[in-house]
Amino acid sequence: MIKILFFAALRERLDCEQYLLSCEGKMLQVADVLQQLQSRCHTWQQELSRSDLLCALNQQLVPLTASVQDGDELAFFPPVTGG
Amino acid sequence: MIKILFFAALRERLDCEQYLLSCEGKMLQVADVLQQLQSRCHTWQQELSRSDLLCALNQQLVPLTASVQDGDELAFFPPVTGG
Amino acid sequence: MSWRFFHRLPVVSMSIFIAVQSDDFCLASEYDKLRRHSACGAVVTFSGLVRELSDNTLHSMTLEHYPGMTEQALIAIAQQAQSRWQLGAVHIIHRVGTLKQNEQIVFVGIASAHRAAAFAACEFIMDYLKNRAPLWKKEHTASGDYWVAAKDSDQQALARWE
Amino acid sequence: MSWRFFHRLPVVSMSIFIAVQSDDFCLASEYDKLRRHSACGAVVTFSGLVRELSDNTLHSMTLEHYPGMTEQALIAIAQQAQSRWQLGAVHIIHRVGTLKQNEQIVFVGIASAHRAAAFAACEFIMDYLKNRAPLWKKEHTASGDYWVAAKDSDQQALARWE
Repeated sequence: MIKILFFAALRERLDCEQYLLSCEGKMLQVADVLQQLQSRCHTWQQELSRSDLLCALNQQLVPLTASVQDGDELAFFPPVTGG
Repeated sequence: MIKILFFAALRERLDCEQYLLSCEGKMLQVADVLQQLQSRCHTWQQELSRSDLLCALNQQLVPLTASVQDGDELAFFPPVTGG
Repeated sequence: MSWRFFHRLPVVSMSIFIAVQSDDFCLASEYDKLRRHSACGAVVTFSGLVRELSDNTLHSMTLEHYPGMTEQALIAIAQQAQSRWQLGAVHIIHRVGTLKQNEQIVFVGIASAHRAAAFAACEFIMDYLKNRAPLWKKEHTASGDYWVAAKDSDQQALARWE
Repeated sequence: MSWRFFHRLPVVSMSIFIAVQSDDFCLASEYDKLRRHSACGAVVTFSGLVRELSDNTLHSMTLEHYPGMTEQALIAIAQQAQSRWQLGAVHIIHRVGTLKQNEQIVFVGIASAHRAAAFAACEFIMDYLKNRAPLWKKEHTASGDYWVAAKDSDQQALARWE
């Protein structure tokens, strides 16, 4: 399983904090996971296609080409606005 | 009279805090005053010829070409080291 | 949660202190710790506060964060600063949860032997924190709740460090 | 002696506070005044401390100044900063007289709507103060008393602002 987290405006728009995805032992790229999530519905399609979407793999910022495997924690979120 | 003040290392080397100079109603440049002071003795000659000497006229930094007149407060001091 | 690290270098000791907390912090007590570094003649602090909106309608704001990742991101930023400048101490505190008008949001404090390093490191940390630490602000105003949009100026601020 | 000025600008009020004093100052109370500027989300402070010499022989130092001119020079520097950046408040405190190891020498505090302005103004003021304010340090060490020599690096620091 891959644990997927959503934060802030994205979490609200998807109405989802956490999502579990089975990767069936396959080696995936973040982009593949994103595609699976986008296919869920129109809202997910739209929200997860934004060009400013950020992605963290095991709590480190990564590009969409990063590889994901069983047990990983993946997070998607909008541009950060702390400070 | 022109009131002349010396500060810090310069004050110590000249062994003088304050010096009164009569300008006899003449309009002088700071450089003229400096020359009169330098002529006092070898030590004053040496200490007041340093290229890093700073000058303030009525508490504002000025170049040696500034004009001085009766009642002015003139100060000479080494590069500042506050902060 | 908060982290402390102490490294002992040949000449000066270097410490990093990171905290992500809902509680308020006390600038004076952070400063007292920073100025204890006897080889450090310069202490620079930055504090970020909740400020009025231009139309004066802000009630409060809520800071959401990614627990765990926020702390790691702040540690990584502090370590980057430490590798660029010779610093005695780096303290970063970021608050989360709901904050009112004029409350403190973030503190960055640097102790260094030299003021140029202290200023640069403090501004570097704020510029990176604004772009890399997983924190999000939601403003609660008279006309509703709005997520704050990221600013281009914050992204541009990184350019000078690259 | 200390001076306070208040200007009222169309949008924000601007205040300048300058003090040259032998007494110690309290960073926390300066900060509390700076953060009262409700339109200012950023407060940057700089504190300069008496630090150890590399050979560890410093007993204390004495700061001599040119009474009257020092205050005027600091006001002029604060006003220059104010004309370059939009600032809510500028506080400068400089101590004179004899100071021991780890004592506070100088404080510069800036409140501004934007952090970049607050950082720049604070560093600008320190760079100008180091080169323009009539203050001189004499170090009292185990081997005697020495006037501190002006540093080239302080003079070079001005270049970026010109």
